[in-house]
Amino acid sequence: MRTLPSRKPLGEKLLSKLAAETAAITGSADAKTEAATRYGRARKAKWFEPVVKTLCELAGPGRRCMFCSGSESSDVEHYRPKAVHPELAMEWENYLWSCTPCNRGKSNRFPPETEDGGLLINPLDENVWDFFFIDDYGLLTPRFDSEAGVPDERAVSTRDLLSLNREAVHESRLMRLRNLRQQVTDTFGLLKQRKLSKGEARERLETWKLEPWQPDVASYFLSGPGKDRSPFKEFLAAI
Amino acid sequence: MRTLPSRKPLGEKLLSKLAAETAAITGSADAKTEAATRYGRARKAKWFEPVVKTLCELAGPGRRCMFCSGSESSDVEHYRPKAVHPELAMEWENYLWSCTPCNRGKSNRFPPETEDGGLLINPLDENVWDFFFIDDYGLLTPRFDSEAGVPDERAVSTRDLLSLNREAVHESRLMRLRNLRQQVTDTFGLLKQRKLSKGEARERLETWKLEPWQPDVASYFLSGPGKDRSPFKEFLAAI
Amino acid sequence: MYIKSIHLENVRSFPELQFDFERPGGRFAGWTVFVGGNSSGKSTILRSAALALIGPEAGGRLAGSPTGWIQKGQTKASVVLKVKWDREYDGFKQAGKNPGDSFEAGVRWFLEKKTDEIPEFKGVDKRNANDTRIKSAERGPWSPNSFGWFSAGYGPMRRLTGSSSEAMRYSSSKELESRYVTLFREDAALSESEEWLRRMHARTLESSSSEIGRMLEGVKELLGDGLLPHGMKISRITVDHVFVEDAKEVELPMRDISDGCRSIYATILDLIHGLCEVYGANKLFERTSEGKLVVACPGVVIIDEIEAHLHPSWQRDIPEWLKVHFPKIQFLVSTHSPLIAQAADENGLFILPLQSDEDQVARPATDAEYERIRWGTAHKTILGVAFGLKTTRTRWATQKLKRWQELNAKHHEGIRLAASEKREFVQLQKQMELAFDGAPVDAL
Amino acid sequence: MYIKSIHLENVRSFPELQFDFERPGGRFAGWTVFVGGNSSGKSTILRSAALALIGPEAGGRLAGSPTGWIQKGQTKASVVLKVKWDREYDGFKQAGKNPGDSFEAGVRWFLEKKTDEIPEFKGVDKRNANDTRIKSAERGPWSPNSFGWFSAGYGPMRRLTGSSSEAMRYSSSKELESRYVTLFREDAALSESEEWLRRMHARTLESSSSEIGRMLEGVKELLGDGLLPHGMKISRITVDHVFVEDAKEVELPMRDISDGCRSIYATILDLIHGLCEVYGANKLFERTSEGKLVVACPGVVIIDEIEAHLHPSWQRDIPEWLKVHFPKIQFLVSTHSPLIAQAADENGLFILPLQSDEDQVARPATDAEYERIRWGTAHKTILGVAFGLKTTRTRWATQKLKRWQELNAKHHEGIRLAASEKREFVQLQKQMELAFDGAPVDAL
Repeated sequence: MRTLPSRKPLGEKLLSKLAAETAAITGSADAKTEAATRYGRARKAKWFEPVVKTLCELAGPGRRCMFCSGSESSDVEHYRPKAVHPELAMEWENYLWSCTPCNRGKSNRFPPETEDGGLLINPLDENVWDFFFIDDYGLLTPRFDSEAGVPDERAVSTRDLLSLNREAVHESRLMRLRNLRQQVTDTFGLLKQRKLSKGEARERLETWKLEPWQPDVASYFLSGPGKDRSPFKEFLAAI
Repeated sequence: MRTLPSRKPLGEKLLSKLAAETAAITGSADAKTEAATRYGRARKAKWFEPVVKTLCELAGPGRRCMFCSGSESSDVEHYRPKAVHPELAMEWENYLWSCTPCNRGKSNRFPPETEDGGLLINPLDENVWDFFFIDDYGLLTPRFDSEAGVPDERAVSTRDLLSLNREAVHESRLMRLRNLRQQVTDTFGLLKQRKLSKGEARERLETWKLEPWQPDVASYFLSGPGKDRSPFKEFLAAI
Repeated sequence: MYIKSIHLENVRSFPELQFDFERPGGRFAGWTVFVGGNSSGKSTILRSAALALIGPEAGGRLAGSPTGWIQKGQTKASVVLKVKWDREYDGFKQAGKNPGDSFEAGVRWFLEKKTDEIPEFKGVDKRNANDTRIKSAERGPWSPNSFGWFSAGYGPMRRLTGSSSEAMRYSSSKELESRYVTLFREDAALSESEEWLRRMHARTLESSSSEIGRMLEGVKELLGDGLLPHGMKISRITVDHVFVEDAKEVELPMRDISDGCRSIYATILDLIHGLCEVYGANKLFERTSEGKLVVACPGVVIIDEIEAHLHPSWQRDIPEWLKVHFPKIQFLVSTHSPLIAQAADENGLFILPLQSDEDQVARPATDAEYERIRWGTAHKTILGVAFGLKTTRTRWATQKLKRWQELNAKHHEGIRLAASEKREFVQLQKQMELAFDGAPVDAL
Repeated sequence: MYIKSIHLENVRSFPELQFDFERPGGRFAGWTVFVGGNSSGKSTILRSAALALIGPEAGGRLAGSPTGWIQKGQTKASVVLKVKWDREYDGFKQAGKNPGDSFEAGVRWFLEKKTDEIPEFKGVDKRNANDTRIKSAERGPWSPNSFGWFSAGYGPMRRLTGSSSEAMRYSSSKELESRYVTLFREDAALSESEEWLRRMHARTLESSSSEIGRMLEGVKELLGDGLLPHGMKISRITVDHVFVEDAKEVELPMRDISDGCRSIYATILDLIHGLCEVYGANKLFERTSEGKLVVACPGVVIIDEIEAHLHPSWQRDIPEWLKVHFPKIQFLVSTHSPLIAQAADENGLFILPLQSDEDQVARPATDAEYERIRWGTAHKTILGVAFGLKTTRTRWATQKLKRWQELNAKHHEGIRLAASEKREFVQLQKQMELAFDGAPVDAL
């Protein structure tokens, strides 16, 4: 998970095309099958490409999965499954960008009874750092809900449904964290010795933010609440 | 493998103590058993500690294995096995510092017929970069013997006997290489932009050389023939 | 012969499945692997292939009751193979036009009436343009009297001793099914082959046949060529025992060596025995240009859970050994081991999803997946698409990591930990260092 | 009862071996694992423990010929266990003073004369200060009529059907050896327990015994509690079959489910059956404070190659399942799987070196090694001291890496590559990127 730009509006033309598809689905006798067919066809169609493109732009450099920020090949994902909500199969607001393992973890288990999305945090439309932080070992950790006296339930179920700390992703996240920590430490050292100007340090900061490798780490420690952690805190205060 | 400082002479007292042990071994009816007993006893004795200490100093920071430069716990190693050469069990010139996997790979297979050490390169008393280089993927590679038209035989047998590219060590070496390459590139960038003075870059260089993580990488690329490879070459030329 | 492709319809958990086994360059020999979870249908595919290779008659005797093969709710099921044959090795019986390069061999199950309980089990009817039945399979691989057509199948429990009396009947028969007993019956052992070796030895005593003598020497040389660990090899064959000796020259009867070694010996001996019966002792061995003795006869060998009883280092090496020593055999194997899967040859890796994974269907690995697996480490393979483990840590360790997250989340939020929590927190932190700081992941 | 320690002298490949199984805090229950290569002696240790647990009489019948147990060149061998007993569960027969906390139970082999071929097999004589024989073992675990003393042992081939007629004799006997047949005889199956379940069911039909009925319900609940994949559970027991149903409500007779599932079912059913016979149906189940049904009886359970036929994800989870559902059992298992080894409880990991590794002796893992393994990934475990693989890549990939080194060395030295070498070099370079650039090792 990471902070993503807010969902851009699609162009009029695209939206009305999507709306027409949705109308055809909801008007059909077997909406579920219709949704699968129409979405399948659209996914291969030329007119749908700008939808994918816009989604990928939201995902940022490297088109990393919006859930785990991992590198496995990703695709358009329905936040609310089209098998349960055929009326949302062609709905822009229902699209995310996710990798196969996350998609699989979710699709079979996202239960219809939680129609409000209760079990699953939406990385594009919610503020993920209200729910998670990244610890010193690179584990994406559900925040503690002081009032309830337990870790945030939605965060816990999201972590567990999608296995957001699965071995492959976690090892990668931990390495990025160590790497980034070292880069920040080095740069901060130079800054203190006045080898680098603040502007130059800020330039470096921007480069790190755009690095496509596990962008959740940069998002948390350079732009998110992780700015409070050493050595990021000291470095960011200085520039 | 890496370049090590040349073998220091031990103090007079220690040498004569070792010589006395050797005399006792060679004078014994069952030299092999005597060697095992006396070496075993010595290894635990206080008087032997400076021997170990001197050897560890030669191994450098982190006391990494002289063969694979890996981190597994290491111990005194007889270049020529004491079971084959009991007369060398207490001989300073026969000591190396090596990890358990290297020791095991060697001890069972170092064949007595190669008494000249033919099959095994001695990292302390030979110039290892005459025999090996480290490639872009972190593989410790036997050099090609142009005259013979084949890779250097001793290097090949050394690599294979000790499994110098075994998965655990190789993964570590590859990561160190990638890490070092990035640090050099970053520093070189700063140097070119005159953010760092040459002196300061040289200071950094010294730090990297002392870093105890897979020191074979720093040894090859910062002090050895790897100085000819990008980006090390350009960096080193500039400072 | 080789299997070019397999097509299942309504067989057990597979509504439909079509796998092509041809490798680039038109080859078939080598290592073809099926991976998937428990109950994903690996054995179903292997057994289906076996039934279509030996036909409805032998297959019917072997498989026992035909119930359960048809998918729930359906009335018929079928397996059809495309079989590629080899003019040098395979022969047809009876009059008839021989097929071209390849032909179909298939079996099917069907319920005559919907209310029937027990399906019929028959061959698949194949007709030409004149509506005449094509009998290539009957005249070739299904015929007990045709020459060639070697194939064999081994189940996951491959042992040397103790068939049940019923299983005994099958394995000592001369019919086609004798080479498939263990694939279908867990009560069968592979004892025949050790007996065969001893009988062959006895025969050389009776009349010093140089052909048999050479064959026995060949068997010893082959099995001694780095198959077993510790330099183990067959040291002696007597009328009563086959003896095995290790590098330290300790000699044991074959029945007394360890499970893994015995199981591998039993399987490979049975394979040689079968090939010898089909192609003759004379045609069995060949020496490569490097002087290595190999068995250069073609055929299909099916092995369910090839890795059983083997240490990981042996799991890693056994596929290579088999490929080198049986260079013309098409091995179709199933496995739970990433080390076995990594040895798959090109176009030889098939992934079966779990039954519970409804979105997924059985499919060949993509080229990119295959390349990643064959070049990769077991770590990547086991976490990757073919095995799909989320973690290789124990549930205990995973729970501890979650507990760490819980306590750390509290701490992170600035909430004071109770004294006992504090102790646990400190302890866990130490262990986190251990779990994540060691070589080789970060090596610092 | 539990095994506190085992001491072997001259047994097969072990000149001497002493393992203590006590965990910190004086516990014994949980997961104790032996790892080592093929022929490293894992089965020898497990079988030795079994023989000393059931004594020379039952052991002699089970082990068959006593030849081969004495180490080459020696004239005697022995296994001695320290057995800890439990006043609540274990009882002694006949008059005599009961031992304290624990006592010794041992068996030995010896040659009367050096020239003898076949050794005698007897119990180890233990005498007190007055030179009177101490008969604790005879009056306790070795007595077929004493109460308690549960133990059982399973070999690597655990199947549901088809014992040879000879093996049948053992497994259906009421003697101690019936619970160890598969550990010693690969021709034995675990069919008894399914029969037992059906017999119990029939009994409830005859006279609706609520005790047996409750027991059967307990068995179903226990086996349905996440043991098998896909939510499989026992759905029905009839006089003829035990039926298993998966999450999709497809029902199959237990004999028709896949190998891994069947083998696990067979083993655990046999375990419950044995515990029920020893402690009685009433004492079998207990409910934990969380409402989980568990079998809370103590005893020793030996399993050779527990991972057989299981997918890696199941290998990872099965030890935990067994520990949770049999919380008082001391499991002694051998394995070739890092995932199984990682589940070892404290002081429960023993490493057997390869026979060819002469410098090494069988030993417990050090604390540091153990901590690293229990917290670690399978990758670290398999490359580490317990398994010792140098690489998990195939030999093919390893050879390719070496070939790359060769060509690259030539290139490095400035020697012109031939055109064919050049092509190979370029191709290999691409594949090197694939082998070393992917996630998760470097993730870039």
